[in-house]
Amino acid sequence: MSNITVDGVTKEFGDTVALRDVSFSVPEGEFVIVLGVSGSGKSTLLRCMNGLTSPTRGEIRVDGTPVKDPRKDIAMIFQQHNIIGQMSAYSNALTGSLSRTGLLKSLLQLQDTEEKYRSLDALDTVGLLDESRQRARQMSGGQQQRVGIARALVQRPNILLADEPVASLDPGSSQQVMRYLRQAAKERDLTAAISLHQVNLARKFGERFIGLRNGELVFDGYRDEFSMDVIDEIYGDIDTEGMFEASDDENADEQAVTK
Amino acid sequence: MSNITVDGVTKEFGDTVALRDVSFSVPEGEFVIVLGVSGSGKSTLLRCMNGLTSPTRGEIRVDGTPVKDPRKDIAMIFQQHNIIGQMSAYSNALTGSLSRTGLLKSLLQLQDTEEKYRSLDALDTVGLLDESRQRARQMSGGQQQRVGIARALVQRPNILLADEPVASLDPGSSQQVMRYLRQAAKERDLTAAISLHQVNLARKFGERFIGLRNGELVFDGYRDEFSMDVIDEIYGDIDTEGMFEASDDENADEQAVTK
Amino acid sequence: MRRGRRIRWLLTGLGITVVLFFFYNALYTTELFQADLPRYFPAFLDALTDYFPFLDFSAFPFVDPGGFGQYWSFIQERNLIYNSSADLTDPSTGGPFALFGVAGLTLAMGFAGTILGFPLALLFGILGSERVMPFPFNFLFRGVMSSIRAIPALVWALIYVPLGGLGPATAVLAIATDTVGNLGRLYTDELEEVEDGPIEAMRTTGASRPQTIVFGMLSQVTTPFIAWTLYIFEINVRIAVTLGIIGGGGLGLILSVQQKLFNFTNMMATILVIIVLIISVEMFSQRVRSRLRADESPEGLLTLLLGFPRRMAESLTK
Amino acid sequence: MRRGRRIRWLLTGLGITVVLFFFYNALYTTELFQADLPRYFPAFLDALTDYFPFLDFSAFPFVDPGGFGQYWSFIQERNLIYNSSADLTDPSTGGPFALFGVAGLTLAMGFAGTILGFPLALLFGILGSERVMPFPFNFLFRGVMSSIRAIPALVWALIYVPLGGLGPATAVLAIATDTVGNLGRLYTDELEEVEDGPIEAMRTTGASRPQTIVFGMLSQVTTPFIAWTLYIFEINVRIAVTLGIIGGGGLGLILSVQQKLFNFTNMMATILVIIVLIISVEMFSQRVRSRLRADESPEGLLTLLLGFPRRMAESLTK
Amino acid sequence: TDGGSEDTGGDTGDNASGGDTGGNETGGDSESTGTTTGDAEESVVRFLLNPAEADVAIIDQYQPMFEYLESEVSVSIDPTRAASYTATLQALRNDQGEIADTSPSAAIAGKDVVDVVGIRVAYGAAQYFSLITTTPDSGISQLSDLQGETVAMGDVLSVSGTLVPLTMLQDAGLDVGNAPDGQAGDFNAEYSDHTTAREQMINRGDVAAASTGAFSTAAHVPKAQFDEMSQDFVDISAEYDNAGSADPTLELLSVSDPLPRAPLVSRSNWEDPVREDIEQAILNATEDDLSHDEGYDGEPLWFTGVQEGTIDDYQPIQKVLDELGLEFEDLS
Ligand SMILES: Nc1ncnc2c1ncn2[C@@H]1O[C@H](COP(=O)(O)OP(=O)(O)OP(=O)(O)O)[C@@H](O)[C@H]1O
Ligand SMILES: Nc1ncnc2c1ncn2[C@@H]1O[C@H](COP(=O)(O)OP(=O)(O)OP(=O)(O)O)[C@@H](O)[C@H]1O
Ligand SMILES: [Mg+2]
Ligand SMILES: [Mg+2]
Ligand SMILES: O=P([O-])([O-])[O-]
Repeated sequence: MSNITVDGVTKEFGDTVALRDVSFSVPEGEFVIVLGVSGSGKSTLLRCMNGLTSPTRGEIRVDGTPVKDPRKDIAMIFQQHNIIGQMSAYSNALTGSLSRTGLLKSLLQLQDTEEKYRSLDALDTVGLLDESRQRARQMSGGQQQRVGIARALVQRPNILLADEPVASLDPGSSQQVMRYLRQAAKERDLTAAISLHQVNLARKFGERFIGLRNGELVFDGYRDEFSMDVIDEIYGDIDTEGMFEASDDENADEQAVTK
Repeated sequence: MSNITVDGVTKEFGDTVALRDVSFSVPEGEFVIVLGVSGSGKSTLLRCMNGLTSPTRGEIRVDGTPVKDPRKDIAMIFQQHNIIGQMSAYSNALTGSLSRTGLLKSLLQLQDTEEKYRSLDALDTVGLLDESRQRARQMSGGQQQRVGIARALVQRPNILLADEPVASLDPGSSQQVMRYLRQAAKERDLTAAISLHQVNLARKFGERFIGLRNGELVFDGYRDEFSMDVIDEIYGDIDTEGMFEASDDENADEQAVTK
Repeated sequence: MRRGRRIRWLLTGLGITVVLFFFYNALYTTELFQADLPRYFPAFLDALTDYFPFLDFSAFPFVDPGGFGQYWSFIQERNLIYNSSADLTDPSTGGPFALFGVAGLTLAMGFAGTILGFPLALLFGILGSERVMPFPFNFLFRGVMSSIRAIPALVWALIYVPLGGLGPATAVLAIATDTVGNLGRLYTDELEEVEDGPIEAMRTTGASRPQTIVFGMLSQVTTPFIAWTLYIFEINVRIAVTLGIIGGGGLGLILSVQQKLFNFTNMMATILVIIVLIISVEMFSQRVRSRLRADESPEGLLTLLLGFPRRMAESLTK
Repeated sequence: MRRGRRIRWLLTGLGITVVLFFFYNALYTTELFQADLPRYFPAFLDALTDYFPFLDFSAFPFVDPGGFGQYWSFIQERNLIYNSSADLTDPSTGGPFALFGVAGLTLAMGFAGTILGFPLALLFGILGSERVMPFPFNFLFRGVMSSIRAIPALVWALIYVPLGGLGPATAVLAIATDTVGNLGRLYTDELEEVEDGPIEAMRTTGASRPQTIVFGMLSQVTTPFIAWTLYIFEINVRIAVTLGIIGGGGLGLILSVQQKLFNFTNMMATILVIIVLIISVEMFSQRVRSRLRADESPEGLLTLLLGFPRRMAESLTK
Repeated sequence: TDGGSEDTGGDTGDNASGGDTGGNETGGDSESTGTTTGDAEESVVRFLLNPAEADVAIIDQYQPMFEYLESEVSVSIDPTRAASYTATLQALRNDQGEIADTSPSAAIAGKDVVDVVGIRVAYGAAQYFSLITTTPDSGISQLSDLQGETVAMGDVLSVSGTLVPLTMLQDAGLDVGNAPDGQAGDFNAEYSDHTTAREQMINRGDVAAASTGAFSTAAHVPKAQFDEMSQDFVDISAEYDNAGSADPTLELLSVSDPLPRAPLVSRSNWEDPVREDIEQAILNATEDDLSHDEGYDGEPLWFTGVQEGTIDDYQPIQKVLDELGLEFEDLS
């Protein structure tokens, strides 16, 4: 569990300003959703937060120390899941422990038994224990994304970042993946920041919301402040149809989806 | 100008029945639109009409003679335009005259001057005279489709068939291509059969309509009989949204689009 | 428009003229013009009837089945393709390769060269990739691979003669060197197409740089790497035949001696064995590669390997 | 789960063991084990200082620039890469190829072989395609191409010896034959990927069958066909070097004679010329191919061709 | 006829200072051969040379012979370096040459298409020898010790480098198996050429012996060993005088019986009035005729004269081939 401070971050790619002086801070254990249309800077923000990209100006601090490079205490989940298709779900989960294992041991899969149990445990958390020996490439999109989550959990991070983790999934799988994410964050006391573009999913799972538009922070607030006006602010006048997705029957028991 | 008789045509692919005992006849000079959802048999019908596919049962006659093989008096326009990307628009148009030129002459582009003028004329008809030397591959989708029409015109057919000629085009280009098609058919006295899946386009340009559903003829009639009920009959209960496309400003002067 | 066409015609004509001009000069330079081929044609036809003893122009149907027997007796007598007295378990007599007689030696040359060249090919291939080695340095490795490829395997064999004389061992070293250049280059090219995603993912887990390379990059390319290695193995067996001709041993050597003895029937028998060997290797490698593409489990591959001799026999007999 | 892992380990282990077993046997068969390589190493090092006369281990910095002069004087003296007295217009002296001296002969061999093999490669390539030739017959042509490819170019050269002795002319014939098999196969493969659409479109215009094949099929593949032809040209120049070694003339012959003379410095000078020749051809062919892919107009290609010597000079001098 | 030979020589051909290369088959060098083609009356006689030992500028080496023939008979000699013995015979068979200096085995191989003009004589001998040698520290003292060892030999079909030595080993009780183009039963044969074979034996510990022509290795063997081993060698061999003059010293294992030296042959179906004159001139050549002028620093011609001979003189070679089960196919 760590806190995150985003302090006056600006990121320019040549002439494009992807982020413009964005500042906010996230206390320990909060579940933050980052919203914005395509190109608003969501990915850039998350990549700055885990050190894959460094800001042009400003800095990001985790528990007070600036983030310069990818760190083992910050785990990331990607839209294209980026798991290794060749390997089994189990081996993929196990790569989460690479930072605690030497090269040779990791090559021969001679990790400590503890790590192996941790991987199985993480696969159990995302409901894939039975498929653990299946090759990742042969799994469905939703399953692959869950393997990505398992990998992030095995990493034992303090912070969990996820960039549009459900963008390429069908509605059913999206719900499922979001549920696993929130559950994992809660159980393991993780500070989490997740970017999404489906407003209904955001409303359903989010606690706190960060709205970006053209690289600028246009909203920062909690569930009760997250009104229809805010959505208009973030998304402009464009037709919001399609950003809401059909909810499944199965989650009728969960909180109602606002449309 | 020729008349077409479709006489009890059934076409089976293995277990799939693509056309089931379809009969109708088209008098000389009529502009017919074939409608139906995906898989209803539109392409199969048109391919049977020009001899690319032969029916399992029944036959198709043009001016009384059965169609067995592709014939030079029946021209076809394809959804994927099927023009030759390597060659210029002009050379593509010129291939329409292949049936009247020997192999060697056509290889060396030594066609009669008459044919060459005819090609330029056809490119003029579809508004591409200025782009005639451009390589087809470098043209936009709409332009390529118009090159395909020019090729069909150079062929000097009596019958013009077109299989979803605008399916891969944006609304603006679709309107334009349909306009060129109807104009060419009118000017050159061609009997034409065009399959479409946009109902609004069909209503805008069609004279007579053939409706297919599951390979069966479910409608055959003229503009005044083509009601909303008929559309339901052809498309079933499915949501017709998307089958209507936004009309452009430029055709505000043409007849209103019914939505 | 008219002008455009004329320029086009002119350029096409010019292009054709230039190619024909060079062709004419090349024919002259290589003495094909001076060679008066028709005059030697009778000699070649003579040789043809030696090459194909089953052709018998004296009597209809011009085929004398006994001719095939001549091929077979040479193949059998010299154990070209099968050695019944091979001891599979004793490497000093060639082990399993000896089972295939002389063809086995050629096969062994291609195989040993491939495996011997593999580690360096892998190393150079990886270090030639810009993602592993920063820009100016990776070109060092690419340059070495390019130079190696620019030198044909036969030339490598000549370079190595001071090391091991001219024999199967030299041939293997030459093939191995060639493999470093060719296979390494294929590896580098493959690595250029690797996706960034998994690499970034490994970085975010806090993996070390070597771990990132192994898990993020190499794991993406194991299948294509195996496929390329098989492809190079195929090519290396061909090279082994060629190196045999200049003294490397195996089928190539037999071929060259029979050629020097003007024994064209035996020569053609050897060529037939070469064809069978190379087409078998090709079939084997293509099968494995298509299985790999189809994403088979390793168990499936094993079955394939074990089942190969049977299928080969089937396809040869039918 | 435990069992699954164990089986996997077992299979991986088994696979590695099998490969190592064959590798061990192959090394034995090819006599690399028996050859006590380290013991000949001094001899090889000796040869190395001959190969590289600019290495001078007696004094720091171990490089004697005069050594490069030895290469250059041999290259110049024997006109390996440039012949100042060449008469560009007189084909009997080799025409433009003579300008490049001995390298020009090797280049001419590769070029003539490619152009000579091209028409048959095209014919066989087209007739091997299922869309042109119905099923059982197209396999006739594919089979011929496969057999041709199974026989290395060097073996083809030996087969043709009765026709023209062993010289550049025979080498060209061998290269041409090899081209029919290799290029033809590439053509067939390319034709398999042709789209049906334009073919059907040509049929509907009422075109004759040959017209349909030319306009509907071949027009789709002209660019890849040219690219493949250039690629094979590249390979053929390499083969020309190899064929030279067994007597075909050009750089290969010089190389083999210098090797037999134990004149390793001259041998290495020749190898340097081979590297320059082959890398130039490769660069040329790759440039043209990448331009073709970028869909340039023919005018652009011409500029490229004409500009090549200048660019080559630039890249060699910098 | 062969239009390109004079001119193409320029870009690929030989040069006085390098070794011989014969850049291409027809490549004589116009400067050094000095052939005169000016006189249209003269017939051109194509003289094929063999690459017996590559380390010699062979066309320069034969220069005195050509000049002598051109002065004796009104012909112009067109020298051509063939790529191999096989190529020489193929060329003669295809009417691409008239006279050739070739190997003893080629006399047998080409008996259907060529006639033997004469046998080369060097320092009075029309015979030469083949040697099998070893290094002093090899522990090999007789041929039968070579069981299981590696022997470096000459080119696969070289008479003195490979074929005769194989029969010597066979006579010593070793199984030669399918050699020269396959595995020998009792030892391991490696083929290259005379010089390489000797060098390999000297440099490589695992090469126990080398078989070469005496012309290549005799200088490394002390006279005393020949005295002991072969009286024929002492009596006949041209190399005996120089024996033991080179380093390192090698140990002699065996000396062959005398072998007929290489023949000069002419194409059987060569019909030209000058044929007889040329053949006669060849047989009449004296040592003086075949010597180089002062100032020539290349290899002298390997022979000093040509002795009349016929195919029958090559029976010993035929015997060797028979013993090894090798058979040249009919070339006619
Ligand atoms: N590597 C880069 N180089 C140049 N421009 C970039 C780069 N990455 C992002 N950009 C630009 O920065 C802006 C913000 O991009 P970003 O990917 O952060 O948006 P996003 O909100 O994640 O959009 P999406 O929903 O499409 O993923 C865009 O204009 C994009 O084009
Ligand atoms: N060559 C073929 N082989 C097998 N089945 C075919 C073939 N062509 C068409 N079909 C089947 O016949 C039926 C009718 O297909 P057809 O292409 O005519 O429909 P369509 O109305 O043109 O549809 P779309 O709008 O998708 O083009 C479909 O079920 C299709 O799967
Ligand atoms: Mg993004
Ligand atoms: Mg269709
Ligand atoms: O001339 P040789 O055959 O003895 O090498």
